[in-house]
Amino acid sequence: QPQTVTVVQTVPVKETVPVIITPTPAPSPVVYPRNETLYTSGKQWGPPTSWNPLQPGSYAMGVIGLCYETLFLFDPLKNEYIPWLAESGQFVSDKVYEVKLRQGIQWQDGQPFTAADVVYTFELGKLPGVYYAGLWNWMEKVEAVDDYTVRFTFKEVRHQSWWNTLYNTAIVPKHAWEGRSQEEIVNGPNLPPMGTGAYMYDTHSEDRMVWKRNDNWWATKLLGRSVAPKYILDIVNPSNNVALGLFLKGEMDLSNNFLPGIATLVKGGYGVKTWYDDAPFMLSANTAFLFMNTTKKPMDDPAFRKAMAYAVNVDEIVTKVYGNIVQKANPSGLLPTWEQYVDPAVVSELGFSYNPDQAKKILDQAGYKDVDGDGFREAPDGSKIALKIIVPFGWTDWMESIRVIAAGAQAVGINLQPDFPDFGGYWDQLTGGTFDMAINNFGSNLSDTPYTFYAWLFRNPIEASMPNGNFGRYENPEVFALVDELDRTPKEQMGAVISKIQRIQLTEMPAVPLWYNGLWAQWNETYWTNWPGAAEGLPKYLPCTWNGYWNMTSILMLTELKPAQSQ
Amino acid sequence: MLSLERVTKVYRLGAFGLQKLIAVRDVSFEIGEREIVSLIGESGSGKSTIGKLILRLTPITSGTIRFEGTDVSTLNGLSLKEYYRRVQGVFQDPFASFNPIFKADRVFRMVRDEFYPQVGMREWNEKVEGALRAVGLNPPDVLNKFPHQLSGGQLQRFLVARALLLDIRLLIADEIISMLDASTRVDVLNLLADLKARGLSILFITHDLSLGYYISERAIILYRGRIAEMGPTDKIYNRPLHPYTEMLMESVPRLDRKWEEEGRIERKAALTGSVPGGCVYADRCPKAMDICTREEPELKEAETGHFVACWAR
Amino acid sequence: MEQEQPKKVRSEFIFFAWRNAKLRIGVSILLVFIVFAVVGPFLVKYDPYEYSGPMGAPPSREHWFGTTIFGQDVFSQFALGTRSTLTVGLLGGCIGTMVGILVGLLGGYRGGMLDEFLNVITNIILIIPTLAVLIIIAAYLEVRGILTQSLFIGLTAWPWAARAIRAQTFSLRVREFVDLARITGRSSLRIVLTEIAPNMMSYLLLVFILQFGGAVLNAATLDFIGLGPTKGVSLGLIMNNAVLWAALQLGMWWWLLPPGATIAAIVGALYITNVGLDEIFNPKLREM
Amino acid sequence: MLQVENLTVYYKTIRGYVQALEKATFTLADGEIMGLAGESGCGKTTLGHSLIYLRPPMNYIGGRVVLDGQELPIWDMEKMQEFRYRHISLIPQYAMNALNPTRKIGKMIAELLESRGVSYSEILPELKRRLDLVQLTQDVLKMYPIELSGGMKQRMVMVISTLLNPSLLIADEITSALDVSTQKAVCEMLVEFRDRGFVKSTIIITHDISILYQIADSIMVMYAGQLSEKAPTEVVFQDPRHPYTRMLIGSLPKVGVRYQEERLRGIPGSPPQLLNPPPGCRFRDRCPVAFGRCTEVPPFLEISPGHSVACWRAF
Amino acid sequence: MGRYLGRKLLIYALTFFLAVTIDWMIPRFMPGDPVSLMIARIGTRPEAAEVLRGYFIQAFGLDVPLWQQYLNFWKALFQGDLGVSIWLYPQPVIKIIQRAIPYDLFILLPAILLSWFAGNHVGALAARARWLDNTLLPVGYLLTATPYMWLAILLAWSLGNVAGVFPIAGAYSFSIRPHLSLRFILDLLHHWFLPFLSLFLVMFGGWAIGMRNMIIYEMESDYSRYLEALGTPQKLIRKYAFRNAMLPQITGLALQLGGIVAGAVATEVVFAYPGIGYIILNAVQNQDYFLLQGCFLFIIIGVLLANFLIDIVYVIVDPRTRLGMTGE
Ligand SMILES: Nc1ncnc2c1ncn2[C@@H]1O[C@H](COP(=O)(O)OP(=O)(O)OP(=O)(O)O)[C@@H](O)[C@H]1O
Ligand SMILES: Nc1ncnc2c1ncn2[C@@H]1O[C@H](COP(=O)(O)OP(=O)(O)OP(=O)(O)O)[C@@H](O)[C@H]1O
Ligand SMILES: [Mg+2]
Ligand SMILES: [Mg+2]
Repeated sequence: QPQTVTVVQTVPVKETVPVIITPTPAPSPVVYPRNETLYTSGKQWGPPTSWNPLQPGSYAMGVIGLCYETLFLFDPLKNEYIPWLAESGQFVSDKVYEVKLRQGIQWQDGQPFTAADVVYTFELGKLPGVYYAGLWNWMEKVEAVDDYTVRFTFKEVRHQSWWNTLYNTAIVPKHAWEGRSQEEIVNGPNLPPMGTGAYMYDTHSEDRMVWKRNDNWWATKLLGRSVAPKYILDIVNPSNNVALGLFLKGEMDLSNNFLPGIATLVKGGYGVKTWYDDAPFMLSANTAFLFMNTTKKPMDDPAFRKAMAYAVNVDEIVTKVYGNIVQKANPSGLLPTWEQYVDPAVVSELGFSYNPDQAKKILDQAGYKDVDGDGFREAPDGSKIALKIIVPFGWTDWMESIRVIAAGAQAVGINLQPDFPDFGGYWDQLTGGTFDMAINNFGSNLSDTPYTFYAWLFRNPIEASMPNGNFGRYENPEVFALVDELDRTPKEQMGAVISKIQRIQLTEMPAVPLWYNGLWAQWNETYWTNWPGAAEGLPKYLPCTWNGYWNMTSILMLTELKPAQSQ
Repeated sequence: MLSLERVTKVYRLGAFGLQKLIAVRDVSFEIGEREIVSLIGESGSGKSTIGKLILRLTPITSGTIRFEGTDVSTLNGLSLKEYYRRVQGVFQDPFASFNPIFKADRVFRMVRDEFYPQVGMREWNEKVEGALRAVGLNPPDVLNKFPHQLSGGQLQRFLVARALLLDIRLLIADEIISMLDASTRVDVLNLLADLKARGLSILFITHDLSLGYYISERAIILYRGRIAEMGPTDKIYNRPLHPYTEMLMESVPRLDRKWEEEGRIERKAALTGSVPGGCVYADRCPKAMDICTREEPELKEAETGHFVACWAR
Repeated sequence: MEQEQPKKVRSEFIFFAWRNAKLRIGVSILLVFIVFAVVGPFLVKYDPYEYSGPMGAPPSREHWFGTTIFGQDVFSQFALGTRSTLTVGLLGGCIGTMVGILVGLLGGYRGGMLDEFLNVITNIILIIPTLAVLIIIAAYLEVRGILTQSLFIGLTAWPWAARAIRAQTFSLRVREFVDLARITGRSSLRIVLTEIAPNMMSYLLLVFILQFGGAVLNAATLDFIGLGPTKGVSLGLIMNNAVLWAALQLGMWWWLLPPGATIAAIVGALYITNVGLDEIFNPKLREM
Repeated sequence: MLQVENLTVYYKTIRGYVQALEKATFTLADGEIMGLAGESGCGKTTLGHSLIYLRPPMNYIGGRVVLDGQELPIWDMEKMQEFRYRHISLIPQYAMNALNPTRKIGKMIAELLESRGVSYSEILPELKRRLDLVQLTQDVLKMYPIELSGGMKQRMVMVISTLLNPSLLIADEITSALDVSTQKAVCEMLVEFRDRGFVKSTIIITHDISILYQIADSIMVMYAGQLSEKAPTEVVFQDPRHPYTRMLIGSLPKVGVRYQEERLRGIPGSPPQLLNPPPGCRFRDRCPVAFGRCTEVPPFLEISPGHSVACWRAF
Repeated sequence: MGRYLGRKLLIYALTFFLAVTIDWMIPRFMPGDPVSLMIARIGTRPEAAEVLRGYFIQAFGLDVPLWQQYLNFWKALFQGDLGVSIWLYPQPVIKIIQRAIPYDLFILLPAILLSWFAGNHVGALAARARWLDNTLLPVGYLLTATPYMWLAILLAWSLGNVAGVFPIAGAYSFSIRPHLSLRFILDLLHHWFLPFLSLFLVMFGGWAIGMRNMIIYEMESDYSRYLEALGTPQKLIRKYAFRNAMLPQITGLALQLGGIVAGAVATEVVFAYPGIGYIILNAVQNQDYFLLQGCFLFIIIGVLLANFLIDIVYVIVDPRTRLGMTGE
């Protein structure tokens, strides 16, 4: 339904601050001019239904990033935090962190943005159902020192979690939210959203979300940055098939969909651009792992798991299944942006690559031999091995991948069969620990810190249901302690801890890193130019509309865009 | 031999049997040894229903039917089979009585399968041929043929022969000649008469009075599920007591007398639905009196062996 | 009626069958596909999922129907898919027809409360959208094979058949030969099986054909929305894959067109056969 | 006045022609009610239908039909159109199902008449009169056929079929499905219709000869596609000349006759098939008096005024 | 007639009850624990997961015994509450459906009615015109035999992508805001056409064939022959035959409704048309059984209602039912 936002507010005159212009948005046009509109797609998989930044699983495209903003941005390419709503932040003592806010930032309704908003936002974490509720396990209090200074006091400093929270938590306006019930805050759709960001809610419908430029955006005044597109129209993802159709018809400028056959499209004169001009075309966004259920035989045997690592022909997956748009993963599984944390010594000593002979050798040594001559090895105790590897039915790229993996395993004598339960079944097996082997990548996403990656990979404690990582239920107090330690370690000192983790990881091989999924992004230059890219002279910001990416510099990408025809 | 006592049949129609249709009501009569009884009535009067009740083809609603003293409704399994060994039926449409996709003599095989599995094939075939000859058929002419290759009369005789294979005492013949040509009709009628001579009783269901008269000793006139009149055939034909019987007698196309000229078309047409509680014939009856619309007449013996249900008598 | 030999009845059927162009065309098309489903998989040179050729290659001597975006041989998939699609149709059709026959015969013959009860069930299943039921069942079974798919397609498709068969049974039940069998002391089951069912053979054949076609289409729809068999190949799955990988946009028409066209041809042929048979069984529709 | 000469009509089947009507020649006088009797399958319906409605698989083979001095183009479905209903009409064997089940009867009649260019409103008074005559209330016009009983439908069809006062009415087995009292009423109405001049002449097809005895002026007997005998009713009963007629009459039970007293006799044997029937008289095989001549087809000859017969023995 | 409708109502009530019960079982007995899915999707850090789990279990009302959940479900149902979607958390299911329904009606109603209407008329024409019979019928068979989605994809690709005549996604142009103007309405129709056409074509064939066969039967029926014998022009006979043949087609329509839903799913998916079908697919793919449950409930209600309407219409047009003569 179209909704015209007419927020007419009488702003209480504060001291001598000049009365702020009430933004009475000009009535939206009936037709969005093509050359002023950026068409995107790829984040939204269903009708936009929530504009509540406290609902990270469901909020509409751009709610955090375009509308609500965070204190910092994180630039994964440079691996640095960019002060955003905050001007700076630092530990003033062991357990106290102080953030200085920029002055002159206004909410979209014209109200000034102050420390009270920040305090209010973090206090919300005390409500059940708010996703950062866990923060208060180790944070003691948050207080406004003055209008532009916020002080956080911790019971225990978790450096990695803290930084992650800092650049991920969208600040909400206290004055607009204060009167709301708890239910509304946690579960309300929050329509229309009202933040500090560059874009304001314009309209939405079943298949689109439209943002309109906030012409009073603070960054224009304070940082001299402005966003070019007057409208951002995000198209709800139809099927890949339709998305590709729309994209090729020029009805989409930026697509963050997984589009099949992208190599053909980039090279075939369709005018399709990607980050790299050549394979792998895309930046990497997460790591796909082969999880093995370490509570089951023979996956409880590190030697067996190691052999599996050697048996998987990832190259074939990369070239055949993905047509080279993904990259083979580093044995550590760390994304390229975290390359600095890879300990080359450990990897060269313990790393693996596709080598069936090596796999056979390991299996032979560990006592896995084909005793009964059926072509498959039996366990050292003589019992038969018959394993299944699962991915959700319909996830065709994964389906193809496990066919390759199963073939590789069979080639070294492991009876591994691909199986494709429906997602529900897959999910139950995966989280319930009843599977044999499975592929998953849900929590290995790009972030500011490899801690999120390890916290997922070695998620603990092991519980009945494991929805957030460590699906193989690999239990090792030593590595769990190291991951916890990593959380408490400041960025500069992480290397040593990670190196220890990597050593255990590569020795024990609880899960095999397979490939890096791409940060699917393709665009064309018909209406907008100066897209980022690997090539010399192009902006180096992430071109991505997914959740959590606007504050990983995608918003800056917008400030670099230029209309194609304006010159 | 066979006796019906206040037999009533209600068909349930409509959703979950909410609607009722009384097809036969309080019918009592008997069939003695070696007796041919005609059951006569217009279409829908419940003749076939009575036949079906006797043959246990449809469950009885109330009342009892006894065959040689045993309540027929208590029969099941083997005893029912024994009953069918004694009581058999032949139906109106000879063509519909045979499964069109099988050969006609399958009906004999079915009898053997069910009743005489121990009898050897040759012996059985001889028995069948005997029965066929008994009904006036030449076995080689009719065996091994499909129903459509045989004439209606032949088929009807087939069915009688089939009944003869069993040790039957009573034959229910439901309008067995109405579908036949005039010439074939007679043959089947004569056959029935001969059967009686062989010791059978027959319930002869028909709507044609002249046919009923031709072969039966006693006749029962049925009107809308009730017995209107019952008695020796000659009495009913020659001195009908019930106005309905009278009307029927007048309507029969006779070959010796033409229909009364002046009576033409003046009769009242049947209306649907009579007065509840009264005589069912009251709305058509030229002699209807007050009481007729109020109370239903009981079947009374007007003279020995001659019963009638009419207030006017 | 004229005297005729039983052989002539059969020959009359064949005569009309042969004269009936619809039947000729329908049956020939079906035969072609059935033969293909039987023989095709033996002509296959590659495993359907093996990366046996160049990626997304058009039809060639090596790969008759080209290859998929991954370089799998479309012909191999197609041959196996045709087989399983026909299997689903056959099995699903059989099951649907069987259940329909069972329910229809039982209700129609026994009548009374049993009939009322079966009737209500039939109505309910008739009214509940099949797809909804299928989606639920399909999603419930984590792992599905061609057989399970046939099973539940068959189990949801029977109501109209049951209804039709019930009506037929009803009219046959009051036929006198049934009464005759009853007074011969035959058991109900035998009567239904030996007296009533044989008389509906032509009708059952028509029902089966329609169920067959329906099952094929239902299976294709399920496959397409991702609830197809999780194992094996079927024409619907090939289409599903082709669409997921944007075969048409990327110019790989050879991946999408054959399976859809084949389904249309098989089901169309079934329908045409059905009408042809109808014309033969039904003297009223016969053309002289 | 209807004159039929050598009318031959076959059914075309895949195995050849069913010779259902062979060289039928007869005349029907104005005001005459003629009964057409014969065994089932002998071609009665075929004869009746061929006069009005000859359509495949019926095939016109030859012969002439003249009605009131005008030759009927019975072989031409289109040309026959103007004669149907107006000059020649039919009460079909299936009268019970002859009315469109989803149309109110009055409406159907109106549409039927308008389609034949007759004004319904003009004919309505007459229609009502005739309904009265057959003892149907005028309400039936507002009813659906399903609301009428079999006898009522039968009468309704009678009224409809004769509404335009055709010269010839063909009534095909209209009494077979009725019980005696209704039978009688319907038959009497047929006579009434003739008496009142609604129809000039009538052919009543039935296999129930005793009914014909009641109402027909003349009776024509058919056997296996051929005419056997036609004579005034009395003559047929008193002095049948064709052996088949004789045997047929002989097999009729009379009220008051019981088998103990007078045993009736049927006709042994069965009629020949009409697909490639044997040459000559078709009754030959069953005829007790057959002789050598019978291998030739006997002509249907008038042996006395109004009495024709096709039997070598009768000439 | 009252009895007839009463019986029908009873069956509908029973159907509804049973269907709703089955429907209720969907989210509870399907694989794929919705709560753990939600948590996984939020991808929260470990410490919050437990809190959230408890929260969601309560939010979805899964913390009471099953029978209680069942009763609650009925209670909520009568208050128009179908629970909360998982996929589109925290959107109430009913709202999602409400927004999608108009699109479905927009496509389905015209497609069903027009195909029925056109199919019946063309079928009736084919029954008497040989050339039409010989050309149109094979096409009709092929159309009904075509898998919905395959036809839809071909249409979208050929007319949308290659020819570029029609848009391939959405209910109206992405560049347009819904408002009342000719331009918008035209745009709406422009987007509507292909999905409509794909459904129309497939259904059309079925109706045409059915009608043709029915008419041929009717033209052979006794009343037609009687009218013919009375010299009635073909026009009137055809009119009657058409009317009477229409009756089974009406019942056919009722029987078809359930099946049409399937077509709608496939079509909406192919054309990314934001109706229920599209939502169903997404609900299936996202294990959102609450949403699935809601959608099915709506479909069931819709089909039941439509069936009931058709029943009433049937009673009105067919005197036979009115007299309780037909069993069904
Ligand atoms: N199976 C049945 N279900 C419901 N009603 C029935 C059934 N069989 C018969 N009837 C009804 O019962 C009444 C008596 O039917 P029955 O067949 O006994 O009449 P009948 O005297 O044999 O008539 P007919 O001369 O037409 O054979 C009729 O009104 C008929 O409609
Ligand atoms: N459509 C047809 N096709 C082939 N033969 C037919 C057809 N209709 C009738 N016949 C044959 O033509 C012959 C005469 O049939 P017709 O219907 O005229 O007999 P009928 O004397 O009216 O018999 P009934 O008393 O049974 O109505 C029969 O042998 C019949 O088998
Ligand atoms: Mg009867
Ligand atoms: Mg006839």
